[in-house]
Amino acid sequence: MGILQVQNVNKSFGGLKALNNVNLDIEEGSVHAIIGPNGAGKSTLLNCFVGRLRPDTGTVKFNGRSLLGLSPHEINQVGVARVFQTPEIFSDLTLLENVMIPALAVRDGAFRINGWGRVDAQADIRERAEAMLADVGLADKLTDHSGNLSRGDKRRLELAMCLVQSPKLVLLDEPTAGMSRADTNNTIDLLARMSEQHGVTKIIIEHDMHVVFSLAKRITVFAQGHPIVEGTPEQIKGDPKVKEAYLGGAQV
Amino acid sequence: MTTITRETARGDLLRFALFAVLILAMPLWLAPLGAGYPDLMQKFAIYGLFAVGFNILFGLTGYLSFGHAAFLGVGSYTAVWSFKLLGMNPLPAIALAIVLAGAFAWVIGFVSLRRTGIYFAILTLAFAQMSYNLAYSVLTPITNGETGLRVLNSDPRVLDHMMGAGEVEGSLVSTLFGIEMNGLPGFYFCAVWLLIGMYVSFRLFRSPFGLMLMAIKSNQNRMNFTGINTRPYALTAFVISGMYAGLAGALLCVTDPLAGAERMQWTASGEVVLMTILGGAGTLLGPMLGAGIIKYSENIFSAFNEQTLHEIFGFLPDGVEGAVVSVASLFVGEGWHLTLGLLFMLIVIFLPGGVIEGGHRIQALLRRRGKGGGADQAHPQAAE
Amino acid sequence: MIATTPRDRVVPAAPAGGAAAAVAPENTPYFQARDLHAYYGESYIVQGVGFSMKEGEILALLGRNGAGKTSTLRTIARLADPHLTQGEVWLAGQPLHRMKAYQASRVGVGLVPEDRRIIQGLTVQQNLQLAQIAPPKGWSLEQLYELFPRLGERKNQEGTTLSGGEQQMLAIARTLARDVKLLLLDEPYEGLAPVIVQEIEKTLHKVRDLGMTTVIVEQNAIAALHLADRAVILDMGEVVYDGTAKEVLDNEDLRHEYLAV
Amino acid sequence: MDAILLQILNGLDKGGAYALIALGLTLVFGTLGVVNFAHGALFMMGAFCAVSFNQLIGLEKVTVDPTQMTPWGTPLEVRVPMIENWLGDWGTFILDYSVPFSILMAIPVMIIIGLVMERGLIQFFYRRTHAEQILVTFGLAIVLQEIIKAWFGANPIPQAPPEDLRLAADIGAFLGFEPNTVVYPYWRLIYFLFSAMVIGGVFAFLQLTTFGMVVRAGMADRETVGLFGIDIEKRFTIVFGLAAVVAGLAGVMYTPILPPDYHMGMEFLVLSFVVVVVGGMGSLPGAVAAGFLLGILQSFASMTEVKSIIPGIDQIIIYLVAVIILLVRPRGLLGRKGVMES
Amino acid sequence: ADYLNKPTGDTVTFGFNVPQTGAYADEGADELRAYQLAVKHLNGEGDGGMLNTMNPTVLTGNGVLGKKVAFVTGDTQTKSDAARASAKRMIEKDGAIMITGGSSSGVAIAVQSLCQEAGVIFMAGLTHSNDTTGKDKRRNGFRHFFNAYMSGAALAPVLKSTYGSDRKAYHLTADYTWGWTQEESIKNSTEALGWETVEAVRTPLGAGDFSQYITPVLNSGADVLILNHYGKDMVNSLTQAVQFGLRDKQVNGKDFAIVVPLYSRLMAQGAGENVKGILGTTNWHWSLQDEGSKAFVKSFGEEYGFPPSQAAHTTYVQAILYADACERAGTFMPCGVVEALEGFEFDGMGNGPTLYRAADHQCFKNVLVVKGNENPTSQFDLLEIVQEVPAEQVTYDPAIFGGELGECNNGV
Ligand SMILES: Nc1ncnc2c1ncn2[C@@H]1O[C@H](COP(=O)(O)OP(=O)(O)OP(=O)(O)O)[C@@H](O)[C@H]1O
Ligand SMILES: Nc1ncnc2c1ncn2[C@@H]1O[C@H](COP(=O)(O)OP(=O)(O)OP(=O)(O)O)[C@@H](O)[C@H]1O
Ligand SMILES: NC(=[NH2+])NCCC[C@H](N)C(=O)O
Ligand SMILES: [Mg+2]
Ligand SMILES: [Mg+2]
Repeated sequence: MGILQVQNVNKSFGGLKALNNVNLDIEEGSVHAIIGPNGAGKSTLLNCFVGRLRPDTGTVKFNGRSLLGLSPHEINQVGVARVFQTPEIFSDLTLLENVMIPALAVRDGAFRINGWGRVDAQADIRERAEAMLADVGLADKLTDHSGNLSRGDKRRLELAMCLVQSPKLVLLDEPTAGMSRADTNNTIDLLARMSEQHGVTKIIIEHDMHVVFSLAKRITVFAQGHPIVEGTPEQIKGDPKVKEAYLGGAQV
Repeated sequence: MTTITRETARGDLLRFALFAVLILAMPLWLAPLGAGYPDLMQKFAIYGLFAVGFNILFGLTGYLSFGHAAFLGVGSYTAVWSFKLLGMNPLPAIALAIVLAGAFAWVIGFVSLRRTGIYFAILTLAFAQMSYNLAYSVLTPITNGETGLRVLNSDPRVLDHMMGAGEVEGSLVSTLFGIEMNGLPGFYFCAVWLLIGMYVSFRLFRSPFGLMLMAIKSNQNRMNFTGINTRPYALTAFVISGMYAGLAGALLCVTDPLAGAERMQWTASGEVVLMTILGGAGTLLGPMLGAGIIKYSENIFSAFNEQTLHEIFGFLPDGVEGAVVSVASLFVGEGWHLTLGLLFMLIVIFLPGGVIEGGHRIQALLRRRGKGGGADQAHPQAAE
Repeated sequence: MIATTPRDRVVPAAPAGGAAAAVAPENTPYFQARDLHAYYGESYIVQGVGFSMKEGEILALLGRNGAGKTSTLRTIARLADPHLTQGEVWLAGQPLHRMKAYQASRVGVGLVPEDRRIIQGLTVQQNLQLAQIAPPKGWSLEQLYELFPRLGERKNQEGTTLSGGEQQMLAIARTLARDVKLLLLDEPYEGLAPVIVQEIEKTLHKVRDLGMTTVIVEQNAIAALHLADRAVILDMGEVVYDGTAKEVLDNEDLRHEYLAV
Repeated sequence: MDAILLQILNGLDKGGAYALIALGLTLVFGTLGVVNFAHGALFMMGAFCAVSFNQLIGLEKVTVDPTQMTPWGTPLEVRVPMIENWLGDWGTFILDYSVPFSILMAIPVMIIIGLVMERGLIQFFYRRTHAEQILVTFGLAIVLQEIIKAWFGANPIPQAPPEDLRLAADIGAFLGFEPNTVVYPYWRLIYFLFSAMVIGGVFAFLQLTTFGMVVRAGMADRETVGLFGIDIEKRFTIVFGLAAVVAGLAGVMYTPILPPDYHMGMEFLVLSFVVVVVGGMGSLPGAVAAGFLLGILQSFASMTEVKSIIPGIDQIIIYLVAVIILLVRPRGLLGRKGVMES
Repeated sequence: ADYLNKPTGDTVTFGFNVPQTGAYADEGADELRAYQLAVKHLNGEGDGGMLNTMNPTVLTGNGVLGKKVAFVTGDTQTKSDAARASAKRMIEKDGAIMITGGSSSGVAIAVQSLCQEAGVIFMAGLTHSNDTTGKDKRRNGFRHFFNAYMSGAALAPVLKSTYGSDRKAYHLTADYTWGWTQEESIKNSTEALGWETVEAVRTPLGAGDFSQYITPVLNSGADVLILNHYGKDMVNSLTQAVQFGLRDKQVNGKDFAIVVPLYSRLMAQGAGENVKGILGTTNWHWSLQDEGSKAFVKSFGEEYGFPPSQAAHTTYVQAILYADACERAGTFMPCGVVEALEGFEFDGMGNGPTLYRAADHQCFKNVLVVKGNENPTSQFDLLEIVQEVPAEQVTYDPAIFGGELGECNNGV
C-alpha cells in the first residue's frame, strides 16, 4: 500500500481522452518519475491530484484518504505540495516573504488571523525561510522582488516554497525546465538531499533524462493518457516501447 | 508597494509619531491654506479613516469594492438611531455603528467574495445601490428618506433622561463628558479615532495577516496550492474595512447628527475608491492624503466665486485681471468638478501609483540624477 | 510614431558617427548588433552587448540563468521591454533600432519567445493565420502541417490547451509562417520530450539548410553548439566570449567556466 | 394582456438602449482591456451632437427691432432660421428631421472624439492597472461633462422627433387587439429597430472579418501580435473609434426620448456596467442579451401589480437580478474565463 | 459676543448656498445671479430693483446697519450632507451671519435644522414640501416659497373649471418626501372637487425613462395624469407621456389631460413643445405686471440679458427681506431678526400683499396658476398666467402639519 493510490482515473476534454484508465501506486519515501511524450496527460494527472481538475471517474487516495472533492488548500494541508510547470510565485513580494507564507501556512493552518505581531518578529518562520532559500542558492536575494528574477531563479524559489512546508508528497512538474546545467545540477543535489533528510515522497515529471535518471527510483512512462510501462530506471532505459514512444535516439 | 520585511519596527513607529504630530497640529498648518476650520478638518479625519479602512481591503487584497458607501451609511444611521434612542453620548453610537456595519459587511462580503475581479466589484456595487435606493424611498420610516435622519426633541434618548432627569432640552449635539462634539473638540475627537485607525492599519500591514492579504493580491492561485484558505482571509479584510467605514459613518453623525441617504450612493463608494487610488493604494499614508485632496477641492474650490477671484487677482492690471478671472472662474465655483476631473487625470498620468508612489519615483529619479551626474549623456533617452 | 523622430536621439556607438546615416555603412555584416544597452525600468540589464553575423550563419547565444540572453533577443526584436537606450541593430541594411516590434517583424525578424506565448482564445489554425496577416508571408499552412503533423491533427483546438511540447511546435511553426530573415529562438527545446527535441533538432537543421540566419538561445548548450557555427557567451549582460562553436565544444575550461558542462 | 404586451415593448426599447451602450463598453473592455468610465460621457456627447446639429441648422438670422423692448429691458429680436431661407421646403424638412440627420454629423464627430481620446490618453493606459484606468477615465468623464455644461448649461435641451413620428402607432389594432389599447410611440419603435441594426452591424464586422480576429488576439497578448508584423495599436484605435460611434449613435437617437443634459452619461454609466457584467465580461452577445433581459425585467417590476406584492422592487430590480445571475453563473451570462477576474 | 458671527468690521457676510453641480445646477446658477443682484442693490449699486417698490421698507441702499454686504458661496450638490458641509464652512470659516439658498426640500430641511442648532438665520430658497414649514419648521428658518398644499388649493378651482368635476386621476409621484407631500395635497384638493384617484404610483428618483410607468396609464380608465415630479424627472416624464399620445387621447368621452402641479420656467424650457396647454402652479413668473415684479425683471434682465426664474425671484426677495428685517430690528442678532420677520406684512415684491406668518414662518401671498404657452413669442415666454389665486384662498391652519418652531437660537 503506497502513500498515493490512483485507481481507474479517466479524464476527457471534449472528445479528447487526456487520461485513460490510469492506475498508479506511489511508494512512500520514493522518488517516482513520470515521463512521456508531450501531451501524454502527465500534467493533467497532477492536476487531478491537487484538486485543480476533477477526474471523470476513478479514485485518488492519499494515505488512504480520498483527495477527490477536496479543495486545493485542503489537499495542501494534508501534506501535498506542488511545483508548477510555469512558475507560480508571489511576484509582488520579496523572496523571503514568498517562502515565509508557505511556512506560515504550515504553522498556522489554512486560516488564522494574526494581525498584531510583526512579520519579522516571527523568528522561527523567518529562520526556516532563510535557511530554505540558502538551500536553493538564493541566500543573497532575500529582499529582492521576486518578480524580477530570471526564470531559472523563479523555479528555485518555487521549489523552496514547496519544500519549506516539509510536505509528505511533492509533485514537481518539470522542476528544471529552463534551468542552466549548473542550476539543474544544484537542484538535483537539493532534491536528493531533501529525500535523504526528510524522506519526502516525490513525483517528478521531467523531460531532462539526466534529472530523471539521477533521482528516480521508479519510473512510469505515459503515452496517450495511459501508463504503458512502469519499472526501475534500468528497465525503462532498455524498454523498446519507451524508446519508440519517448526517448528516440537520445542518449541516457 | 512597500514590502513588509524591508521595514523596521522603529522606522514605522517614527513615521507614525510624525504623522500623529501632523494630524494634531492640523489647525495650525491648515489655516494658511484656508482649510483650518473645524468642519473641513473633521471631514479630513473622517474620510481619511474611511479611506484607510478601504485600503485594508483594496490595497492589500486587491479586491475592488464599489459598495463601501453602504457601510458608511449603515454606520451613520446606526449612530443617529443610537442618539435618538439612547442619548447623545458618542461612544455607544460608535460601538453600535462599528458592530452593525461589520455585520452588514459580513453578509455582503460573504456573498460577494465568491467572485473576483470586476464581478466582485459589481456585486458590491449592486448591494450598495439597493441599500441606497431603498433608504431613499421604501425605508423612509427608518432613514427619513431624502431629508435624512435627524435627532428630534421628541426622541426618547433614555440614557440622557436617566442621567439628566428632566433637563434634556437644549441643543441636539453629541456630547461627551459635557464637551460638545462639534467645532474643534469634534475635530480632535475624530483625530483620535483616526490615529487609532491608522495605528491598527499600520499593525495589520506589517503582520502575518497583512502578508497573507498581499499574497492573495499577488497570486490567489498559488495561495490555494500553499494550503491557505483565501476566502476567510479576504472576508476578514472586507469586514474590517466595513467596520472602518461604519466608524467613519458614525463620526460623521457625531460631528453633525444627520444621516443622509446620498452617503450610500455609488458616487460615494466611487469617491473612496478614488481617494485611495489617488493617494496610492497599498501605501500606508496614501489614502489619507487622497481623502484630503478630494475633500479640500470639494470644499475650497467650490467656494470660490468671482468676487473672491477678483480679490486674488486684484494686483493685476485691469484688462488682464478680467481675462484671468474669467478663465479661472471656469475652474472654481460651479466649475469645481472640472478642477477635480483634471486633478484625477493629471495625477494618474504623471504620478502612476498615486501621490505617494509618485513621490517615491520622483525621489528616486532625483537621486539617480544626483548620483549619475553625467549619466544623462551616457544614456540618452530612448530609441523608440 | 514611425521611426523618424527618435533617430537623432540615438547616439551612434561607432566613433565615425557623423550624421546618423539612414543606410548601413559599407561592407557591414548581414546582421549587426552594436553596443546595446537596455533597461527594465530602472534595472540595467543589457550592458553593451554586441555581435554580428553573416547571412546564413547560425549563432548559439549561451550563458547562465539571468545572464541576459532573453533580454538581448527581446531588444533585437524591438519589444518594448527592455528599453533600448543606446546602441544600434542592423539587419540587411535596415536600422532595426529605429523601429517598433511590428516594423522589425516586417523587415524579417522572427522571435520564438521563451514562454511560447500562444494566443488565448484562438485555435491552432487561427494562431497560424494570425502570423500571415501582415507581410511578408512565409510557409503555407499545408507545409507547416506537413512539418508538424500533430498541429494538423489539432488545428481546431484552442492553442493554449495544447501540451507544452505541442505549444512549442506551434510557436516555431507560427514564426516560420512568416518570411523570416533572422530567426531568434529562445530555448526551443525547453520542456520537450526527447523524441520531440530530436524532431525539432531535425527541423532546425532543415532550417539551417535553407540558409536562414539564426540565433539560438539554449540551456542545452551541447545541442545548440552542434547546430551552430558560432557561439557567443553572455555573463552579467556582457559578451564574455565570441568564437566558433567548435572551439567551445573542444575547450573544456571554457565550457566549465561559463556553462558548467 | 395588453398591459403585458406593452411592458414587453417597453423592455425591448429600454433594452435596446442598454444593449447599445453596453456593447461599446464591452468592445473596449473585451478587446483593449480598458475599463472606460468615460463611456457614458461618449453617449452624452453623442446626444449633444444632435443638439449642436439642431442648433447649427437652426441658426437663425437675428434682426433686432429697436422699436420694441422686452419686459426685461433688452431690444426685441426677430429670428428666422437661415436654412429655411436658403433651402425653402428642403430646409423645413431637414429641420423637422434634424435628429436622424444629425447622425451624419455624429459619425465623423464621434470618430474624431474617439480617436483623439484613444491616441491622446487611453493608449498610455493599456498596461496600467484597472484602478488607474478607472481613475483617469472617470476624470476625463468629469472634464467632458463640465465642458458640455459650460457650453450648453445644466438644463435639459429638448429634441423633437420628426413631426410625422411624434405620436404613437396603434400596433394593437395591427395585432388584432381592440383599437387604441396597444399604442406605442413611433420613435421608440424606430429606436428599437435602430439598435438592432447597429448591433447586427457591429457583430458582423467583428465576427466575419479577420480584423475581428486580430483584435481579439491583440487583446489576449499584444506583444506577441506585434511579433507578427501587426501594428496592433492602430487597430485598437479603430476599435475605440467604433465604440465611440456606437455610443454616440445610441445617444443621438435617444434624444427625443430623453431630453439630453450634461449629466445623462453618468446616469447610464453605472447601469451599463451592470449590464456588461451580467452579460459576462468580454462577451458581445452577452451584453446584448443582458441589456434586453434587464430592460424587460425592469419593465415588469414597475407594474403596480408587482410593486404591491414587493414594495420598492422597481427600485432595485436591476441590481437584484445582477446579484442573482452572478451568483448562479460566475461569469455572467456568457462571460469568458479569465477576463478581468483579477 | 452676544450672538454667533456678530459682524465686527465694516461688512456683514451672507452665505449663499446653491446647487452648482448636479441636476439643479442651472436653477442654482440663477439663484446665485439673483443674490448677486440683491447684494448690489443693498449696497446701493445699480438701479435699486425692488428696493424701490418694497413697502414698507427701511432699506436705503447703503448696506445694512451701516455695513456693506459681502457674501460667500457654496455648492449644495442637492445633497443633504454636502449642503450642510457647505453651510458649516460658511458659518465656521467665513463667519456668515445668515444662510440662504437651495433648490430642494430635503436640503432646505437639513440646512434649516443646521442653522437652528448653529444659531444663524436660514432663509430657504426653492422648497415646496409641506414639511419645511410644517413638521420640520424651525424658529430660525423662513420660507418665501409656497408649498404643495397651496399648490393644490390654488389649482383645484382652475382644474374644476377647465376639466369639470367628474374626472379620474392617475398620479405618478417621485418616490421621496417632497413627492409624497405633493401627492397627498393634490389628492386631497382634487378629491374634494369630486375627482376620483384611480392609482398613485411611485417612481424612483432619476428614473430617466418612465415608459414602464406610463403604459399602464393608457388603459387604466384614468383621464387625467398628474405628474408629481420636479426638474429632470418632470422633463422626462412629461416628454414621454406626450410621446405616448396621452395629450391627444380621448378617455371616457373627454380629452385626456396632464397636470404638473409644480412648474418652473426652466423645466418648461427642458420639456419644450410638450408643455403646451398643461396646467400647473408656480411661485412667481416674470410676466407678472405689478410694479415690484417689473422692477425686478428689468434690473435682472439688464444685468444678465434674460428674465429671472422663480428660483431667482425667491432668493432675491429672501436676501432683501432679511436685510430689511435686520435694519428694522437694529441688529443682526438672530432672535432680533426672527422677531422682526414674524408676522411681517409687506407689498411690492411681486404676488401682491404678503404675510410672513408667525406661527410657522410660512409666507402667504398670491399663487399663480399657469399653463404652457401655446404660442410663445420668445424662448422665455413659455408659461402663461391663467389666474392669480389670492392668498386667502390658499391659507390654512398652521396646526394641520404639526411640528414645533422651538426657541430661537443666537448661537452662544
Ligand atoms: N483544459 C483542456 N482542454 C482541452 N484539452 C486539454 C486541456 N488540458 C489539457 N488538454 C489536452 O490534454 C492532453 C494532455 O495534456 P497535458 O498537459 O496533461 O500533457 P503533458 O503530458 O503534461 O505534456 P507536456 O509534457 O508537454 O507538458 C493534451 O493533448 C492537451 O492538449
Ligand atoms: N521584466 C523584468 N523586469 C526586471 N528585471 C528583469 C525582467 N525580466 C528579466 N529581468 C532580469 O534581467 C536579468 C536577465 O534576464 P534574462 O531573462 O534576459 O536572462 P536569461 O539569460 O534569458 O536567463 P534564463 O536562462 O533564466 O532565461 C535577470 O537578472 C532578470 O532578473
Ligand atoms: N432631490 C430632489 N430631486 N429634489 C427636488 C425637489 C424639488 C421640489 N421642488 C422640492 O421642493 O423638494
Ligand atoms: Mg505538462
Ligand atoms: Mg531566458
